Amino acid sequence: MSTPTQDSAVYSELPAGVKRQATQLKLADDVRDGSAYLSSFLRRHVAPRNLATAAAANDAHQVVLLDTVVPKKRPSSLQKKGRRQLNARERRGVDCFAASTARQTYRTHVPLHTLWRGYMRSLLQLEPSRALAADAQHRLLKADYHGCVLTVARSRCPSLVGVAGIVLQETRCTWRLVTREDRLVTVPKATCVFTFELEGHVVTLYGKHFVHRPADRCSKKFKSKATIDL
Amino acid sequence: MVRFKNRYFVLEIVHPLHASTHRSVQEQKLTSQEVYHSLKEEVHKSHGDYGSAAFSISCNVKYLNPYTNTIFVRIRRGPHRFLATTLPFIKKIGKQDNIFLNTLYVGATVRNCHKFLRNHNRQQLAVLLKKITHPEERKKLQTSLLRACVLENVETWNTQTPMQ
Amino acid sequence: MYERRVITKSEFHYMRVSLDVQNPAKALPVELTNVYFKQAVTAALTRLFGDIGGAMVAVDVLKYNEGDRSAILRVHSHNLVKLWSALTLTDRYMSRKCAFRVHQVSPYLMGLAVNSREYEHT
Amino acid sequence: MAAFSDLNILHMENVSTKEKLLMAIKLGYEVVAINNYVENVLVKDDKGKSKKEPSKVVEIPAPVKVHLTERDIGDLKVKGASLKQLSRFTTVLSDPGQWRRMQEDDIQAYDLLAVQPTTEKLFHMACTAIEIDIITFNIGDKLTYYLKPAPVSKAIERGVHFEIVYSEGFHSSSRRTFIANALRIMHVTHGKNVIISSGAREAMDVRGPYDVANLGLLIGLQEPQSKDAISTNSRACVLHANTRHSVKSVISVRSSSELKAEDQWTVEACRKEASEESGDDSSESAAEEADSSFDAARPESKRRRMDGV
Repeated sequence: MSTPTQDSAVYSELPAGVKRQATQLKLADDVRDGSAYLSSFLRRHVAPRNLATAAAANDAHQVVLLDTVVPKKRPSSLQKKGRRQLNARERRGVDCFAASTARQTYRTHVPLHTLWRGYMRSLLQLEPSRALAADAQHRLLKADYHGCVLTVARSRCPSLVGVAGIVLQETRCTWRLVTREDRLVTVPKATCVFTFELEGHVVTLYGKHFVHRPADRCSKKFKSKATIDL
Repeated sequence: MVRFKNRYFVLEIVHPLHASTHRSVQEQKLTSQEVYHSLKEEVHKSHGDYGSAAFSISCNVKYLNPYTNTIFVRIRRGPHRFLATTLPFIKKIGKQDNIFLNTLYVGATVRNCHKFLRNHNRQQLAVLLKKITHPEERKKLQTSLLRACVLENVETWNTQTPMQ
Repeated sequence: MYERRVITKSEFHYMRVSLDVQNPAKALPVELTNVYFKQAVTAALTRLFGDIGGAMVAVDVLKYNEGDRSAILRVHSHNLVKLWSALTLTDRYMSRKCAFRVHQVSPYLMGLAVNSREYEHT
Repeated sequence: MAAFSDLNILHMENVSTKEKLLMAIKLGYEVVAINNYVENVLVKDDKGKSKKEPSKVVEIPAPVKVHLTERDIGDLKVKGASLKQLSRFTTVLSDPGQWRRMQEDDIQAYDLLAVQPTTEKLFHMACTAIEIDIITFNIGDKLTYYLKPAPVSKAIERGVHFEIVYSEGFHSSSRRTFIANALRIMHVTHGKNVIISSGAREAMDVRGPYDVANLGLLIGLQEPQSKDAISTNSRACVLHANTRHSVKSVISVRSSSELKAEDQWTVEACRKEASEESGDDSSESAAEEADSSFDAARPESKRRRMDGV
């Protein structure tokens, strides 16, 4: 508030009632001078510990936030909208495909295969003599096949027949195998029938009905289809 | 796409011997089962097992009017050729023999057949009018003919049964 | 409803047919001459397609070999299906169980000269 | 067009099935199913026996396997084909309880399962619910229910096939109803998923594959459909049976002993791994040597016919 004398043309006198109230509150002389009112106001509303900053800020005409506000956290790249998977751009950033296109040798993945064999043995409680239990077969549906030695037994594309190798990666529509000649082969699932052997059990896998992402396969409820034809 | 195409035969039983005198209705009582079986028998005689098999699954007698001796047969397109070829050879229907079946109209929809039947019956009325000499019956006939013409333009054929 | 759509526009079809009798050793009540064979064929037709239907199918027995009861039949192309199914559906002739075996069907008589299925390239 | 097949050679006590089989082979069929027809799977205890006493279980005959010598399959060998013999089980479905009985092992041991429903509701159940391959009809006499298009289209989508038995058409009494029922089936399925088979009671009842295809034309199937009725549809039916034995039509597990000689190559890669893994400590050379032999095997397997199984 500016002093009344200079621009009384702009400001008119305070009405009589307000002036009388001001004298009762013993504020008569402070009312005209804003700064006193402001410091008393600050003393009443601002917590003692940041009274100094409030006063300083007032001199420099800055905005002071009075109530305590939690600063909004900038969401990190992974927690955006609660998404669990990476989107395509992030996946390229993580470059998870690069590992499989590099020079792969069969020998380096044999331990992976033995690991997979152990995993399968425990998963299915395998005994060569006893036939595979029914529920064990269902577990086969949801098992992980990275590291398994898959062979293409039958296929619509004759050149794929006979391709065999250790599974490096399983995508929704293909298997990536590294063959014995250290060649990386991407075999489509939909047109092939795969076989592998586990302690005396030959398992035939009909690719046509296996076209799911490994993650989905665990949660997916399999419905039996009409035919297992190629 | 029309699933089944049908053919509707409007047949008239003609009694050559007693065409003129008025036969008593009870004597020549006909039921649609009787008609169906005699038709099927005839088709079997002329078209064998295959003909009667195809006929039996696709044909039914829809309407029978003993007074005007008209029969209304629905049969699916295809096997209808079997019925068409056997009609001329039919001499016996149910208990009546020494008759023959005159095909009045073959239509693809019930509606057309009904329309034809209505016009046909009205013409029969006109023919009867000439023959009847008894004054009292003549007057009754004229009133019904007049009523038929008046209703001509009112398309109410489904409520009004064809003239007796 | 049951014609056979074939590209060749030939008017006739020729069939090589033989009659298999149950135990051939036992002689038939009457020796099967071509007249009886033709009568067997027409009986089959009238049994399945009746008087009118059967009569419509005109069948000619071109050649008949009494030894193995085989014959060559000629029929109009659009009646082939009717004749062939009539032959297939017969199971009895002169109260003896029998079956018509259709070996070959072709729109040309020459086609019956050699049977590609039994041909052995020596 | 797949191999000609007749999926219904009736096995009867008095008549020798082998004779029928020989006739079928002579006529050119390459896939044959020998059909055990059991009227009733559950014994109807009409005397109202007490529940405690177990109802007498109907003895299901084991699948029939006819031993054929090389000479018998002679004329198939000439064409480079070989006879594939399957076993099939057929029963009349008169109440839903029978399906539970059919799920037991002695019936599941059969390759093909066929069922003959008697009422509308059971026909609907056979089409949509239960795991069977073929739905047959008592085609000799009048059908006791209507064939609705809804369950039929569901059955077609599920890969279940409808069977027309043509040997019923021979006896003059049942021929007319045979043709009528066949026409009715054809109208409702539009010729899809239809198999025509003999159901032969005697050796003379079997007809040649081309004759049967012509019968298909008689009842109104299209030209390719009637050819399929005796070849491709039957193959699809047999595959549908294999699907039933597999786990959710995704995986099927067999013991290694069952593997046929020519299929050994499919599991060679694993076997090589297994042997290598067990001989882990073996020197590097062993692995090298294993590699070379594997390569030798692979090109040869590449010429493996596409249809290995």
